Amino acid sequence: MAIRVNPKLIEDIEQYGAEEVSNCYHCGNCSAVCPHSADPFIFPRRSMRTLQMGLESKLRSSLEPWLCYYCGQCSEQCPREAEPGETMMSLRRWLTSRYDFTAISHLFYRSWKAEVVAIVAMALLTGLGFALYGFSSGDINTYDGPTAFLQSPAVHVFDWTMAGVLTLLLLVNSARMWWFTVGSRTDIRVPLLSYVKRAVSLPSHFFTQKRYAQCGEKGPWLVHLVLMLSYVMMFTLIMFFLHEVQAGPGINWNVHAFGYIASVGLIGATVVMLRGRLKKSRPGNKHSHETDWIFLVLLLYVAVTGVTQHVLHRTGFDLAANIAYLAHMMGVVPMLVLEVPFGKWSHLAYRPLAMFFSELVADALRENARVTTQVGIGSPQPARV
Amino acid sequence: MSFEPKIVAFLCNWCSYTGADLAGTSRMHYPPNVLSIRVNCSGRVSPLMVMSALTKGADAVLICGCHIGDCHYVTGNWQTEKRVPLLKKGLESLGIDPRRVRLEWVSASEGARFVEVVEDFITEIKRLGPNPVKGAHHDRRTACSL
Amino acid sequence: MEELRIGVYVCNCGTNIAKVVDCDAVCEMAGKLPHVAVARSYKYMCSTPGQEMIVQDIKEQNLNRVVVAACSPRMHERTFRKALQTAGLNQYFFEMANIREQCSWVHDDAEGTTRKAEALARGAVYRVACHEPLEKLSVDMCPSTLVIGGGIAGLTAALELAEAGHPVHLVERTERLGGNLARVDLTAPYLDSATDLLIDRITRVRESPAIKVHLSSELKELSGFVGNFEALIGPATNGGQPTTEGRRVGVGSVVVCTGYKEFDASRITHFGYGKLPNVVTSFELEAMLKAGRIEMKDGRTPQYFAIVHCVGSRSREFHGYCSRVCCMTALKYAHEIKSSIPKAYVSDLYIDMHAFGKGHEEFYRQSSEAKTLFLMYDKNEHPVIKRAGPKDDCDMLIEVNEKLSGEVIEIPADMVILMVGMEARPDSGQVARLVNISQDKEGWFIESHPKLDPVATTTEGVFIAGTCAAPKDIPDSVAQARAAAARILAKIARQKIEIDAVFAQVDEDHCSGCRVCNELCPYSAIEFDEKTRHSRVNSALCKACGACVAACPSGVIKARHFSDRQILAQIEGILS
Amino acid sequence: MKIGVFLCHSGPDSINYESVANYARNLPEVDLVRDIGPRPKPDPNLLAEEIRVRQLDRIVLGASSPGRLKPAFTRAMALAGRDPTEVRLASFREHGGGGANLTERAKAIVACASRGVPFSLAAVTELMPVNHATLIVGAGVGGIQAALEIADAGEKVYLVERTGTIGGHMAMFDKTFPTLDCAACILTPKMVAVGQHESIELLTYSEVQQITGEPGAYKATILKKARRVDPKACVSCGVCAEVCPTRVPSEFDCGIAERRAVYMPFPQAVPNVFLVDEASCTYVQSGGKKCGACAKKCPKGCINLDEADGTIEVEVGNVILATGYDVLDARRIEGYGCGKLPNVLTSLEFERLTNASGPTGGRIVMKTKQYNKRRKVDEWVLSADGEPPRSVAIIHCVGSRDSRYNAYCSRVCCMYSLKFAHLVKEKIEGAECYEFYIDMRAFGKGYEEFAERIKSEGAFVVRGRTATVTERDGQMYVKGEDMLRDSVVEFPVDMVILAIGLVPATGTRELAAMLRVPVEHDGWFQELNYNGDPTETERGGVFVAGACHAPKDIPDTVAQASAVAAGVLKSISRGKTVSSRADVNLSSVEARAKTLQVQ
Repeated sequence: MAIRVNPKLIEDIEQYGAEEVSNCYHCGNCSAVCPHSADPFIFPRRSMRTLQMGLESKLRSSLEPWLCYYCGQCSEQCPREAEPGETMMSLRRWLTSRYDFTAISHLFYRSWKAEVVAIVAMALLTGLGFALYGFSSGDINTYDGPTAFLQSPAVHVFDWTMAGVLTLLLLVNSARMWWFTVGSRTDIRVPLLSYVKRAVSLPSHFFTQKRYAQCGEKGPWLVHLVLMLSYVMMFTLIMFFLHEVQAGPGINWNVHAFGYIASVGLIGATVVMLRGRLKKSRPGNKHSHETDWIFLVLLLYVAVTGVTQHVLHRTGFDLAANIAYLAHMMGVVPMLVLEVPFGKWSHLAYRPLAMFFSELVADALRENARVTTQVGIGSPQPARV
Repeated sequence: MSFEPKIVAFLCNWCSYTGADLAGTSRMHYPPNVLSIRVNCSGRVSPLMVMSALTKGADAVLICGCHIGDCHYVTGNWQTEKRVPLLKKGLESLGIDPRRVRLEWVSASEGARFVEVVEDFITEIKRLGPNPVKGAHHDRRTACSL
Repeated sequence: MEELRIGVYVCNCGTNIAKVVDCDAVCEMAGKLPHVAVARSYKYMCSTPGQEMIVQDIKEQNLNRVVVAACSPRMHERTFRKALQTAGLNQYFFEMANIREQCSWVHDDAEGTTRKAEALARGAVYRVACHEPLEKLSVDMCPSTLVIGGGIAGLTAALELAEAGHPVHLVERTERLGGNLARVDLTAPYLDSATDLLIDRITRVRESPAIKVHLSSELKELSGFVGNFEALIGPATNGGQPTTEGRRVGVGSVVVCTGYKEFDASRITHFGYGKLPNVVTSFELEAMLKAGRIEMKDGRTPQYFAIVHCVGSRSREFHGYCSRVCCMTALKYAHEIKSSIPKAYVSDLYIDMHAFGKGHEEFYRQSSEAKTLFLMYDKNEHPVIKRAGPKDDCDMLIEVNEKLSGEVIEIPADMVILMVGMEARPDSGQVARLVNISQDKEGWFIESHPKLDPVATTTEGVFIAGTCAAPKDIPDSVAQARAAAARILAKIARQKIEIDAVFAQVDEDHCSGCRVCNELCPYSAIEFDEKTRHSRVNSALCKACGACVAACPSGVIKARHFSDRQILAQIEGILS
Repeated sequence: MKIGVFLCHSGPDSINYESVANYARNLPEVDLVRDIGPRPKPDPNLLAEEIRVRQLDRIVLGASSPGRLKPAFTRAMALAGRDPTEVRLASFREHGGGGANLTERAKAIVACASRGVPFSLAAVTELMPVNHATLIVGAGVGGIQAALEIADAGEKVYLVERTGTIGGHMAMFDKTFPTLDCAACILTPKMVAVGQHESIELLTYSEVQQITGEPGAYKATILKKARRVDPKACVSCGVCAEVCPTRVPSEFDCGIAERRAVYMPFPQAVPNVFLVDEASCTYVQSGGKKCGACAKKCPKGCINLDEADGTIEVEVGNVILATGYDVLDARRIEGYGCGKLPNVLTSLEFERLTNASGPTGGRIVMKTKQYNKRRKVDEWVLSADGEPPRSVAIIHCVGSRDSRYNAYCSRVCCMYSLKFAHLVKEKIEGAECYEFYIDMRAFGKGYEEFAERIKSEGAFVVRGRTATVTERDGQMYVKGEDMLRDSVVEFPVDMVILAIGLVPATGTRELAAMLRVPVEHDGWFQELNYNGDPTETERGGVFVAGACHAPKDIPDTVAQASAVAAGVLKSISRGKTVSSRADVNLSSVEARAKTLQVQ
């Protein structure tokens, strides 16, 4: 059954960044220089082609964009400045918006103004909420103790509910992702066994991102890893040790030590990334979509405010600390609520899942055409005459 | 050893000789039994030539010209077409198998065809075996009187 | 008569001959033949040292006959004849044995091939022994030229000659000048105006006093020979009853610029041309663009366009060759469509994008940037065009196996443009016969050598230019037309031309006057002298086919350089 | 009649559009002049509206390549119910852009277009008396062809060649596509003819230093580099080369073989005599203190190592540029290992390798390590007894179709690469051959058939350009995408041939500047008019032939060279040549346009 070409799709996806796709004349350079491109996932050229032809279903079911870490080799080697790397990036954005069952991320990616407005609104709402709660139950001048402005147990409960909601959203989207990329594919059947077999690789992918390390230079991977681990660390602290973290005035090293490491990691990494994007240091960050900026800025803001409130409290300025805390929450909440399910942050789920799924698909394909098709690196057969 | 016939080929300069050259330039292969003689036109080939070839040691004679209608000299190959059957009759009367003389049209662009013709002719002559009158005393008058 | 001293030279042609033929053995054999004074073998006989070797031997060993066993005489006979001349020897005391094209290149068993090479060489030696000194006659060169075809090539050739001050007869079959180019508006890749180009050329042709334009006429007859042709120009019948009335003009040379005919798309069924209303050929679209009305049959403005390359070209069933201009023209259309209908989507189905010329690749890139969707199909699996369903937002769907994605896709289309290739004109065979030149299997006229001599033909004084020789774009046609003009200008400048010394001669004393030969001669070069009751050959008209020689019952017609004696000697040589 | 003039800034920057616009306003019947800026995207419907309102009868589009905008305007005219054919192009680039004083030129072009007269017709340049002699720069197949055509008409030709022999690149080739007849067989007779021709004065090992004068009467100063061997006396016995101690890479063999300091470029060279390369000659470099063996040993005593460069002046009426091309330096391209990996050859090197008269006598072999006693180092050399490669990869479009190197297509690579595949298959039993290509550009007469034939001979064609050539423990690997089979392939090969692109010959720009002939942005000579006058240039009496105008194959070069000859012979037989386009003045064009319009 023939698939319908849709020349219009490219115009839509352009709004996600990919502007030079049509330049590509398919010399195949990019796919060959890419360290990750190997059967059965040949990219970026194939993705470029599918995009040029506007084969939406194919694109939606493709995992390739998630297998690319944008080292930029392809874009540098491209004889026609078709920017394959940027195309893959844009496709990730587009896919995120496809996975998202609400139309929100679609909206955000296409108009950064909308995203900013949403963030601000969400921030004000959070601010208002916490302020009301604070003044009703506590005293703006005390940071902890029974009369604390923002009681940690309460915040804790709030955090957990929020986390619950977000995880739910993310799970729904991830489920959609599975459906698009594996479940709905009629050409393959993934044996349950391989789900089990492959599942083990999920955590390792999640925590190490070892594929990223396979890209040419190790630097970007390292920074990304630091950021991500620090985030996870901070996340655990907040979710399970919020009280210890907040409680003072003394410093509880066996909790706070982690906090400090995490903060340093977070701030350091974000600063490095921001600098990279400003300097356009490597091909990977030549083109920065608005959403990339928003994400990093938010992250930095949250980290800084977090640190500030902590410092202020320990140094005894409870009032200031409380305000900082408010400000912090006004950052955290929109960041998590908007970025995790609908924004760039969602890739924390999609990337490792993509690895997982890709292995499943590869298994299935191998199953399909036993040894006949060579997987990985092969050698060409004679031309048809 | 097996019988390797000697075949004299009269090729017209404009089509067949060029065709034979083309077979060369495109590196086609055929056995070396054919010895070509360039004539301006197949119409130039006289019974005398054929006879003398057959009597002086050739096992067969191949005459190639442009396709009918393509003759560089407009009507030359028509003459050939008329002449060769007569010639064959004459040969028969002299006890030479007329199949030893063959007329074929090969154009300048038909290198491949030339090769086919040659190979086919060689196999046929191999079947017919050596030419009996080979080396026999060659009387010019018999040839002319054809 | 002086004692025969034959020199035999065996060429290795690098390894071309030596690879299979044992040249030294051939040499040795030749050395032992009667009258052979010198026998050498050398890497490249055609090179300067090779030729000098011959000249030197002729002088020092006072040779009076030369045999070179090398490539085909079609390649180098002239070269070596020149060498003989420089050595002061009559150039017809030379014979070539073709031991490359018809020997080393076609056989692989070294033994047999070497034997054959020896035989051929022996034949040449025997033959050359019977050669006679011949002198080329020279005749006047008529300065006027006949140009057949009023397309861009014909116009250019005519102008080039006329502006040099020489008369030209420009014969055009239709009632207007311009040929196929007149149908074109813009030209790829710079989208320059074809109209301006034609106006320029035609105006100059009309202004030129030296050019006589014969519209709606065609060449009926061409007699004579290089420098002294007589052409009969009569009203064009276009395949109707041929007429022989018209005016006779004397010309020195002929340039054939009869151009091409576009491939008839209705010969291909799977494109539905002629059945689906909005499947059009490139020329039909060209007309729409010219009129500024790109509309579907029902008057709607199409949104989806699809351009299909190689229609009738590069295909097994139709023409194997590439038509050379379609790719660029297709890009041109893609561009023009987007320019006149900014909202249009253009897909372009190609096999290989032949963007080879100056500015071509840049043009290709521009159309990519303009978001033309380029889709690659395999030359052996053609696209299929069918009607779209009622729900579709387009009229037609093109189903094709897209090679760069490996997907079988269907492309929406409201209008499909078929890039029809070029093919030889149906009457090219007739023209070829009229002016006595040969055609290849596709019907294109054959040049005397694709690299050495792209515009000359096997017939002295007849040249070919433009798309009648093979598909070509405008610059290449113009260049070829000028190239032909250059040849003619050179000839005219020399005023005289030598005609070959090879022709038939009647030994009038023994001619019985049976007149068998008279009807036989295709060039009516043989007159019958009523007084002496003998036939006589007009050497200028004789093209040396030898038909008369073979036919003469009393064997008194002699073909110079192809005499019975010489050929019989050669036969004896190769067989002994 | 009401005329609307639209100016678009796509032309050369040196055009002052302001003043062109003002000029256009004062042209007869011009009703509207609009400047539509640099990159307009005209909407036919809006245009139609304006045309309808203004009741315009004719549109004039002024720009370089204004054809890009034309379809929009044509449609607009049709929509407005006016005559769609009344859209006239004022093409600044197409009428010899790059020349001097472009603003005046632009005005003239607009003036012609507004009157509906082709510029080329109105811009008739006055005729100047012409000197019968012709100067041809470059003696490759193009120069040779042109020289023979002109000389055969009995006219004097000065054929200037930079190297020691004529023949150019073609002389280096083994076989030529698509007929596979050997280049030597075609070229050597022509070379011989040139050498023998009484009307051709051959100036090899010489360079054009300066050209002054006007169309029809140019004066060229030609530097005759010291050959240091008397060409008349030398019998090319080769004794000198035998005794010469110096060995340097041979240019003719593109460095895969060595020559002496005193050498003959190749055995069939014309003139068939030796010359001394001063750069490598010990005697010359040491200022006459060391060596000098050749001079002593020369049996005819025709070597004068102290000979100095000389210059000669020639007066000519026409100049033909046939300077040809150089090949791209493949070492610039990272990833293909050219210059690092021994068995990565450029196409030209392979031509010499496979050539019967080449260093290995035509055997295709891999390089072998050899100890060079004189330099005391291990060297990779090609010797006839080397191992033949079992598998060969041929990479197309190396440095071509690539904005990082040459954006253009080099036109000949596809075909010669296929030819290579054939030669490998023919010469090495069972060798495998892979062609990595993007588009197989087999466009010429008999090319497509040739391509099919090579495939049928079993060469593998891989649609996709190779990305990298690497070496792992002594084995080369090529990696690329085989997109027709949807996989990335990496496999071992013994030899890699890079089909490197063509670039303008060194010194092209200098020559252009000297002659005031414009060059394209990528360095090729610019023709006067792409379609109409592909061989003329901006400058009267100066012609371009062959690959110096753009990459070209042999048949096209030969045809072009002959075409140029026509231009020259024409000017000679009428005794006059046209002056330069740049000299055409506005008023004369206006006047002529007026008269033409009346007719």
